[in-house]
Amino acid sequence: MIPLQAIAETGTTPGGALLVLGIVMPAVALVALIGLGGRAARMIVAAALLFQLYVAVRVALLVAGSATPLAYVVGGFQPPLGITLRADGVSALMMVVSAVIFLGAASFAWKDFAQARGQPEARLSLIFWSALLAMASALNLLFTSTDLFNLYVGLELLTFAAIPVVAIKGGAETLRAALRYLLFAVFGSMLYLFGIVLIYGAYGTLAISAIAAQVQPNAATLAAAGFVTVGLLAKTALFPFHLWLPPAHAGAPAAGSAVLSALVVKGSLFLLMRLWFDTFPSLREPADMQLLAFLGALAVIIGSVTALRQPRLKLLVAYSTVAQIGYMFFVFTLVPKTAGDIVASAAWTGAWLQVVAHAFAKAGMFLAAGLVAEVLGHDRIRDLGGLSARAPLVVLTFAISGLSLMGLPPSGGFSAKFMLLAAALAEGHWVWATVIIAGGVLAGAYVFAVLARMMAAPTKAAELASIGRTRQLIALGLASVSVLMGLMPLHPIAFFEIGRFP
Amino acid sequence: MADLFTILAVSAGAVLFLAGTLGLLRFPDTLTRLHALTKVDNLGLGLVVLGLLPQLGWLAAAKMLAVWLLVQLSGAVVTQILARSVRGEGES
Amino acid sequence: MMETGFDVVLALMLLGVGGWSIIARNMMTAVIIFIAYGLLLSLAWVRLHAVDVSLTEAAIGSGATGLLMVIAAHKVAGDSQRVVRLSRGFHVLAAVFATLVAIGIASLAFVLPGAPVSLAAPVLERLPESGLGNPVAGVLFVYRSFDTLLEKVVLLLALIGVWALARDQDWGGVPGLRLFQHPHSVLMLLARTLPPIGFVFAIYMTWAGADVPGGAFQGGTVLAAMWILVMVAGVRRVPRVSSPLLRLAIVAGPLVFLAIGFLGFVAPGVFLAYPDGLAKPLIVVMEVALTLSIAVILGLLIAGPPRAKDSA
Amino acid sequence: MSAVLLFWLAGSGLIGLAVYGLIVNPHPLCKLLALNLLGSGVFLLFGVIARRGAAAGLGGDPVPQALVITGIVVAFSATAIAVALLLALHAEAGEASLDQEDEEP
Repeated sequence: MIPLQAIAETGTTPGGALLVLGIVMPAVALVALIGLGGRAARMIVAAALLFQLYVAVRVALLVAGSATPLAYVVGGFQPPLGITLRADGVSALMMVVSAVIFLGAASFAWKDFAQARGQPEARLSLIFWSALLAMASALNLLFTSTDLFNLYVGLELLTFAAIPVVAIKGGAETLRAALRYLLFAVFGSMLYLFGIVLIYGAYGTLAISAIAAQVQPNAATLAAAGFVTVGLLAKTALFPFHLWLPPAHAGAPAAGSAVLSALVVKGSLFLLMRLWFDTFPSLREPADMQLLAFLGALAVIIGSVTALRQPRLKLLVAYSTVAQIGYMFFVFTLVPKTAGDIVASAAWTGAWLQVVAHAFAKAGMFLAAGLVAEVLGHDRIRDLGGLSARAPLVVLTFAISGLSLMGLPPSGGFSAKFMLLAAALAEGHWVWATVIIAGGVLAGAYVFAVLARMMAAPTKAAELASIGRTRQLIALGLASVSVLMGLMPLHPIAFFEIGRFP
Repeated sequence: MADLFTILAVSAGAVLFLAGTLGLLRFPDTLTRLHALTKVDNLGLGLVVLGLLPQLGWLAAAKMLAVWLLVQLSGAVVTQILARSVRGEGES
Repeated sequence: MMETGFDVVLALMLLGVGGWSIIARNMMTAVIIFIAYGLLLSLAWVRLHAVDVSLTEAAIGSGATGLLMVIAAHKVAGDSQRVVRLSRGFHVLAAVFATLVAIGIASLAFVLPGAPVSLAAPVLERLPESGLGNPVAGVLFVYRSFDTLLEKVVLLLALIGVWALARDQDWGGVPGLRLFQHPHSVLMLLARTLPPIGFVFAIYMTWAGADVPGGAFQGGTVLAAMWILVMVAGVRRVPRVSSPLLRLAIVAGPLVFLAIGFLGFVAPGVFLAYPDGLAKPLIVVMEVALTLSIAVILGLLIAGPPRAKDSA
Repeated sequence: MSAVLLFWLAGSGLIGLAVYGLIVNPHPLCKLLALNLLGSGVFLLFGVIARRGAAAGLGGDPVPQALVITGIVVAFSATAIAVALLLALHAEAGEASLDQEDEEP
């Protein structure tokens, strides 16, 4: 239908097809899994996730090599009629991070969601692996699509993939958490969709680049930006929309919690960044964005304080996610509008380092928490005594994940918070600087409270289950990445800037 | 002539719809309400369809008749089921 | 003048019936009113010259959603008495807030740019290349087929989400659609006479969707309704969720869609682009497969998670 | 009054009603119904935008119309999952309520 030469002129770059594969191959795997049944599940998932990693690394190398974004015009129709995929530096970064964490979580869950040989298909196996594949597809879509409605479908796909993972264990508490999560998410997507309605009514296009080119600071656009933002905040669980998150993330199986906390909440956050930095760059007045930073600050403080008071380890880790998400909202006010500004680059790099460091640290920490629950048969913080003797690797994993959450060197968390802090001080934002430091102290308090319990003598003689070494090493491996990130030099990373400020 | 027929038949159908709706709202129990509704289904819709027939080509007319027949079928079945469930539960 | 009068009455009825479904005390009443609301809404869509949307709203928004909620309201009927009574002041505050929201959104009508924007002309301009006559089908299957492909994956995930809630010991059993405990002779009659008609109608809707309003989703919903009728009446047994044939029917549509998408890599060289002159036949093949999958998935979503194998 | 403005007002009113229902009805099924009403209001507003864009001999802009169809399907999927969750919760706890009355020991 479209001559090949025209395609070359339509904006598809060499290697752009990788972006399609990143989204579509997990969907192919999902279809195969449902069609063939859960018995083939793990092989299909392993193949799909390894391919996912290959695609992500190729995309990152191509973006880094050419220092320009990759693009693909799906179906050959340019916007405004069609949909374009585009991977800039941060898209490629997030694709790699998510591929690695998915592989880690899948290997961790390998035995838990196994399918016994010769047995009929098991529910757990079919549901868990299907949901995991759908999440992988949806996240890559969120990282690369440039069409606001296409992104809406991606957001919904991500939610519908997350819900079964939350609800899979059954039980009233878990089901209630899943239902509340779903109602919040649907409410959020309706607000987002209404924002899109206004944008289409005003500009007649849903393509991010086309909107950015003609955006006007009029009432309709501001209302649209407001609705989209609030809708995405509800999905990202920023304070005061955070109440659904802790029970949902704590109720899932360990590998599921790891993916939910490390990656799924970042999906809607990524979109929020796309909105303010790429769609409405001229509307973003750093001074007006103080409201988002203020909510972020409240999330840091309230999330950390609530984490301190949790009786159960998984809930503590989940509340820590609420707090860590808060840091990422400083980026909206800390990045000045002028491109190429050194402060802008520091804050931008800091925010993305925080996203990545938190992803690895939190994945490691949730897996560690899952192992704790397995060793002891419970995860009551008060009765964690004796763990360090029995499962030292698990305690070590928890400790080094905690290092990154607190922001102590050397860790990715330290680099991230240091750069955010530097940007805040350079701009004279004393309040945000104080919150960044206070959040680190509070994180220290809850991490050390848990570690102290783990090191303590056993409170009562308990029957301890044994756990395999492989899974301990997987958790430790993911957590170590967050520490290794701290070895990178402390200055803005050019890769994160590729494709920004068009 | 055809127009006059249409006006008369559709009006008569509309009156039946009105009466049936009133019955639905005012009658005391489920069985008598069903009684009111079935009249609307059969005769009311039938008159409206009949009245519109002269205004239509043969394909559209056939479609209208099919609509009426399908409503007859489902209406009859649903009324039966509702009535049975009322009697089964011993409700007035 | 007459038309404006009709629109005014319709708009007022939408608000009245919609509001009624919100304040109705009894949940079953609220749900049934919501179904009526859906039918009014499909009339509104006709008035907005969106017949395709009207059909979808009647089939999915009112029909399938309504059926799901009737089942839910039936099962949780006992909960309604235990609703916490909130204070009067709270209600007033909520009403004031909701009114402000409504007024705020209403006023946005006046701040949208005066010159309406539209993609109608560009859509029509390139539609002949595909051989389709219905511009909405053109958007769904040519320009933005990527959205439509992902929407099918969303449906698969909805099924996974519903199936996730089965108990382990019930897995592999049959979905729990049990509205009638005993075979019902009158319902049997309907379940034997209606499906052939519905089947023909569903095929017609799917087939016609390329050129006039209709399409796979509307046809699939009609087919799903027939299947549910047959299952509820007990004319045919509900298949086990692990049945390979059922699984094949579930994935057939997405599979064909993906295959045609990949074919695009080969023939014109672009994912989800159609080879020259083959657009329409490929889209028809895709729609037929999708109709089957949509019908099966909708039926299974309404039937709910599998239940114990023996409880009939 | 034009149909465009009329149905925009109706859509705004429906969103207001849905917001009220979301706030005052604690039962999850009522919330689900209100969310569906909210969705239908948003879709209706999109339909009004489509109607404004009537051009080239079409009664409405087909792009928003197609997007609404996709949106209705996605909203239905959400409703299906929510109903299944609600019924599972009802079967497990004897009542479908979003409030935790008792903390787990």
